[in-house]
Amino acid sequence: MRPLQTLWGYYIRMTIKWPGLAALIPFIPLIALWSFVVWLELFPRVFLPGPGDVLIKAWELLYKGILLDYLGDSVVRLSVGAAAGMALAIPLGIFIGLNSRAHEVSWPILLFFQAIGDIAWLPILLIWFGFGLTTMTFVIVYTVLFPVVLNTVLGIRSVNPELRRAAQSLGASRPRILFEVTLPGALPNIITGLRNGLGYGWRALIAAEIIVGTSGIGFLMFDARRAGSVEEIVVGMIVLGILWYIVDSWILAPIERATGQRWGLVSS
Amino acid sequence: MAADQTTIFRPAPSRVRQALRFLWPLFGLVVVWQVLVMALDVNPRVFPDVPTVLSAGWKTIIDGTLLTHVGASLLRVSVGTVLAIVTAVPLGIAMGVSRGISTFLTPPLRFFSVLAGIAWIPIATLWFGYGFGAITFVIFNAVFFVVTYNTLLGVSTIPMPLRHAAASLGAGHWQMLTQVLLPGALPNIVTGIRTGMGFAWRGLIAAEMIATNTGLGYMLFLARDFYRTEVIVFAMIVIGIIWLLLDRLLLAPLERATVERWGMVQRS
Amino acid sequence: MKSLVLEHLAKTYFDPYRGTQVEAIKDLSLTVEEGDFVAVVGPSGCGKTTVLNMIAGFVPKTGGRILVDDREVSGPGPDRGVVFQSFALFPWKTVRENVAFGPKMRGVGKVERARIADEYLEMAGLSHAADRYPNELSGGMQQRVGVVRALANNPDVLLMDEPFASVDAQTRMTLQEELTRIWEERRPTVVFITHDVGEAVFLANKVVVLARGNLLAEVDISLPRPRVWDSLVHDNDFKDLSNQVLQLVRSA
Amino acid sequence: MKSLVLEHLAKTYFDPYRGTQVEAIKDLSLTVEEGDFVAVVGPSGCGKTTVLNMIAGFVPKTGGRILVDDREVSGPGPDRGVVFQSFALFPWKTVRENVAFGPKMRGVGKVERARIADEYLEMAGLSHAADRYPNELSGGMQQRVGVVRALANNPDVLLMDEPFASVDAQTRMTLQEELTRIWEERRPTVVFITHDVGEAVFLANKVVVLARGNLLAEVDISLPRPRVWDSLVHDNDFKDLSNQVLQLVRSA
Amino acid sequence: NAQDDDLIPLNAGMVSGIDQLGLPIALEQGFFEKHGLDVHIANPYATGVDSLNALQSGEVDTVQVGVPMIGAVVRGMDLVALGNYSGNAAQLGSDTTMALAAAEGSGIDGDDLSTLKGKRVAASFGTINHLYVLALIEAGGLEVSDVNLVNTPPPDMTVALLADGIDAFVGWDPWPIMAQTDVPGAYEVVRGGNYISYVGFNVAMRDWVEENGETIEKYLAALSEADQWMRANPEDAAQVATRWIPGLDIEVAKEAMGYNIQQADRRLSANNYAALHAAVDTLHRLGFIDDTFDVNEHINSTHIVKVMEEQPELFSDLPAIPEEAMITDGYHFEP
Ligand SMILES: Nc1ncnc2c1ncn2[C@@H]1O[C@H](COP(=O)(O)OP(=O)(O)OP(=O)(O)O)[C@@H](O)[C@H]1O
Ligand SMILES: Nc1ncnc2c1ncn2[C@@H]1O[C@H](COP(=O)(O)OP(=O)(O)OP(=O)(O)O)[C@@H](O)[C@H]1O
Ligand SMILES: [Mg+2]
Ligand SMILES: [Mg+2]
Repeated sequence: MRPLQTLWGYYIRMTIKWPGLAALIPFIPLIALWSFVVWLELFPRVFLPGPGDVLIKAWELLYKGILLDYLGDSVVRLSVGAAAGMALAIPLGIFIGLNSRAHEVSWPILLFFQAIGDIAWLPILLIWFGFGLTTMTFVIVYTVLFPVVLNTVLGIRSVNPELRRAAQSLGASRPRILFEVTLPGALPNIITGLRNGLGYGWRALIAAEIIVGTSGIGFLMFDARRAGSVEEIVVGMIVLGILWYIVDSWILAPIERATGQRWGLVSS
Repeated sequence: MAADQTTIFRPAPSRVRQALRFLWPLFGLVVVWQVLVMALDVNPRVFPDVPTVLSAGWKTIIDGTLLTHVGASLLRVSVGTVLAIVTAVPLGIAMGVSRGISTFLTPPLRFFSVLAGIAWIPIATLWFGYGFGAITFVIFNAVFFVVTYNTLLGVSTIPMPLRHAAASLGAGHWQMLTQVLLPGALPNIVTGIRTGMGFAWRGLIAAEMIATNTGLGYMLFLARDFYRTEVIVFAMIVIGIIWLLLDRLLLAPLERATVERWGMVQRS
Repeated sequence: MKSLVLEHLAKTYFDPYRGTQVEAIKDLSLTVEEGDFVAVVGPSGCGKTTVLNMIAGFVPKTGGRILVDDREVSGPGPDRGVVFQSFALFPWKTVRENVAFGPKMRGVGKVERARIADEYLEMAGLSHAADRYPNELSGGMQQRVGVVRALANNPDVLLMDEPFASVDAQTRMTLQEELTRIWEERRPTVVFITHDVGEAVFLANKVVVLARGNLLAEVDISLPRPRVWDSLVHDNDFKDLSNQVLQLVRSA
Repeated sequence: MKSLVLEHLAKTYFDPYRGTQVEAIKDLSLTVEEGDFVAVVGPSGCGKTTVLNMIAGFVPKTGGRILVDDREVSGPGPDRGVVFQSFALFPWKTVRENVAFGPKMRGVGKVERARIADEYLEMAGLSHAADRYPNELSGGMQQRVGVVRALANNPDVLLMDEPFASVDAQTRMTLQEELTRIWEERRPTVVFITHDVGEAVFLANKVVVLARGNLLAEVDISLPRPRVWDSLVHDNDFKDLSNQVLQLVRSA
Repeated sequence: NAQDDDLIPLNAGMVSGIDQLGLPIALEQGFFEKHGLDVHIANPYATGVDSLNALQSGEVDTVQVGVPMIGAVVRGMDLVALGNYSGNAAQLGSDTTMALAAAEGSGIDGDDLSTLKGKRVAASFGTINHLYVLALIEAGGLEVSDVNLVNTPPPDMTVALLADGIDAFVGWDPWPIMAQTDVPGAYEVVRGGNYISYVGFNVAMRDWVEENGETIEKYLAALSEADQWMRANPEDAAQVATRWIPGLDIEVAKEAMGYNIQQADRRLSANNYAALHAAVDTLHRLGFIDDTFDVNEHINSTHIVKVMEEQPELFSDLPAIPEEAMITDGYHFEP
């Protein structure tokens, strides 16, 4: 116990000194474990490639230019889908959160559709919209929608009503109250909703690209898989993970720090 | 002069009326669906009308297959979801309480949160076995991250003085957890579970592509392979209804009896 | 400015979960003249905040009428400024932004509203904290921000719920004198809730005593103005009035 | 019970976003004897709550030492009961459950802790509200719940932050007398923050005046006990001491 | 020979699989241009169903699809089969590209298929390997309910075998081949064996077929030439396969190609009508589809027959179609 504790204390101090390291260190044991399992040959290499194999494959894909091309395609699809999803989900969440009639009408419908996966929709969507960006966007929007709406509604409903009253009696109109009071108050929840929604939107994209895809990271992963190679899957997972890591830690987390945490709504 | 602004207290609506109020938007949806299909004269292969779906559904009810499928799916979803909740809630709380744990776990959490269940299937099969193990993992993976993030948010929005008060009244770690952190984070945990369980059903459909000959996802895929769109739509409806029931019977009452009653969120 | 009339006002809180009810205000009639200063005192839980919330338009009444300048109250509005018992500062705005909120809503320009805010913050002794966020303030500082936020909006009716409860004796006197000055200058109609009987008598033209949801007594305070603490503490009329009100509260 | 020693205590708040810092407590040394009753007064924002929070173990100090019974404070504990300026009631517990929280933590049985809670609620005049949730209470009622919640846990050290600020004059006097009674009975060490100078003098053995993060003065209050308002209001020693403290606060 | 701008544009779709390779080979080897077509191949679809969805949505003019066509036709999609991408016109019974692979110690014996009883066997439901396993079960003298069939996408079959989630699987190449190299102890129980007749057609919507007869003939001719090239150069064809199917190992590709060319026969004969009819019949009997259809309505052999007549050299290396299976204009299949 003791040495572990010292080690832990050392780690904490180090992360405070070099926050950048905090992002890398936790992966070291993971990669070590992975290498170890591969080294033990518990599973045949073809089914569980080692870090080295994956790196080589990644380099190969990068070298051929496929990786970047496909990554570009996926990112475009995701951005379109995420932008459309947010543009739809946040206002919808606000509307439902503010208006109890809208809540009453839409809640059952929302919950009903929430459980019906995008994969179930795909065959029907394909017939409606074809194999293009529209279908992809639809699938992503569909996935982003629910976590963002649910969290936004919660956020709005948990804003202290006294703050809204204060704004009203200081002369704020309804739209002003929305922007000056309700939205900032709901922001921590909205961000968590986005974190969940976009994260899962990313997953939906992969699922969609397997079927709809003609390019993209999901396509890359499963195109190879159809011929029996697992390496591309792992490469794809790592690329996706890193990409999302960047989005979260460079966009969402800073917003979070500058708002909810700074205002003391959320303890850091 | 404005009409009398006085509001008279209305007694809480009866259960039947509540249920009706909840159901009418769904009835509306069914009507819209039927009218659209008839008005646009949609090919049943593209989207079937209401009677076709009902009769297809009726057939599966009579021959008992529906019950088998629903039973199998419910079992898988419950196991995966329960596992995810019992791991995610403590993890979210630990991260919300301890800065060290959160710095250590945030990067891997971020990294893994976008990795879709289907991408895991080949690897999950290796580790957890084909069939139940892999399916459970995919569902777990769908629920885990949302619940973790929402719990984390819930814990960090508990006002510090409440935690202080409990500590100075002698609450130990366990009591702090059960008496303060859990109830305080409850609004967000419920929303997390609500979002997560929605994703669990989606994950299930993806997972039941593999290694099964029962389950709603299996039913859906088989129908897809033989272009039985009405069975696809029926399976989707069944999934939606089951989820609605779960939400109505488990989550909504929990919410009403706790966070709404405590005045932590406004009543809907 | 505006007059304020309460006619047979009543408020019952329902608990839909337990099916119980609390009669917070039973039958309250009260007239406050235009530009008058009324202090409300009464035991904790007697319904003071409830009345204020109804005048402000925050909670629906369950009986009677509320007229502001002969028009029935239908919701909150900037004509009635409110100082909240729980401060209700916007956590996402700095102290200056909180105070400048009202002028901003009226469309006052950026520079001008910063000037207004700074003037009031100066008055409340908070200039040094203008750029902090509310969670970085002490309790009394937060309360003072809440007070000047309402004042800065220059409302016709000013509804104040124990605005100086968390403020130290010295600052409190300053604020009381400032409030008197502002009131004499602009003559808003003020309803001022307090637990400090001396404060009530010092500030008001009339002290209203509430008890268990009913009006117990109205005491006219005819002390000459301008009132300053240094002279009033030794004033016998002041002492007598204070004692009279205190006895009323005790009997409530 | 326990003694309390502050040695060169200091606290600076950092604002990591702006890179600024606020020196809330500069250098504070103070000794509170076992079973003593100390009142702390001082202008709003002078650091009273900060000191209390450090003694309670809620916020880390940035310098000096805090000893409770010769042991350095490392975190919150049930030996030090706290009444919060912002009440800090658990919204998810009824009034009775809030008050019974401390006994519950100690493992007191269900029936016994309900009895304890009801006894204290009776004392605070809140018996009728025992089954309500905090959001259904008035401000003063919430504050009283916060007070009796701390008392019911029977701590060795009682840290109270303006516990009677939102309570009406009458209830306040009752509570002050109750507090005196409890203190005389059990003799906890009390640190009591207030803005009401009369209250400080009435309750305490020693009044500590803080000013801008420093100790300005300590005034010993040697009024005889038991103290009751009815006799003390006309007592000249009481008046003199009150005036002395008031002058100190004003000069702060 | 034709000028670039005279080329007739055509959008074709495929599923990535070794047996579908005739299409990309025709493109790579320039056979389409040679026959006056400008063919664009959409990126390979995941499954036959997806390729049919693409066809329905107008993304492509023609696709290569097998069993999924049956479900679609039953549900009213007006599809017409024009030629084989994989199958055999010369004989009834062709399934060399499929095999049953089993795990070590599973006890399944190729000489005695009744050993399948009680085993967990994976197949991709609704595809040709589903039909194949059903035939194997029948051949073993068993009922369908005697075997525990589970639905599994082909890529997951080998890992399922390794993880001991199944005892055996049926699949098309390269999966049975890969199982033997990747899964220790796995063995091939049965390879082909003419238990069923392969169904794998060049398919298009009827409207389109009616208007593009000439194009179809050019298309089929080019594909037939590609098949011929593939039969003559299996090693090179395997190379092409690794380019079109990323991740495919060259050795596996070579072995799979060896089996594939035995079925690379674009011609249609009565045998192919019978194959489709048998497939429809089986699926209907087992309740997977509600209805049957007349195969004569959904196979249009006119165009391939014309190619066979006008360019016999494209098929000269194939075994001749027996007299009784030959089809002429106005042919009508009678079960
Ligand atoms: N979290 C914080 N971050 C930054 N500054 C703070 C924080 N909390 C308090 N301060 C500052 O520290 C100083 C002392 O605050 P404290 O709350 O101790 O005052 P106080 O004496 O309790 O005042 P009051 O009587 O108004 O409650 C104030 O200037 C305040 O602005
Ligand atoms: N939301 C509510 N639901 C139920 N009862 C309530 C609610 N708000 C207040 N009450 C009850 O109404 C009564 C009057 O409350 P109110 O807040 O008006 O008192 P007050 O006079 O302002 O007291 P204080 O001086 O303590 O602030 C109290 O008994 C209180 O418990
Ligand atoms: Mg009040
Ligand atoms: Mg304080």
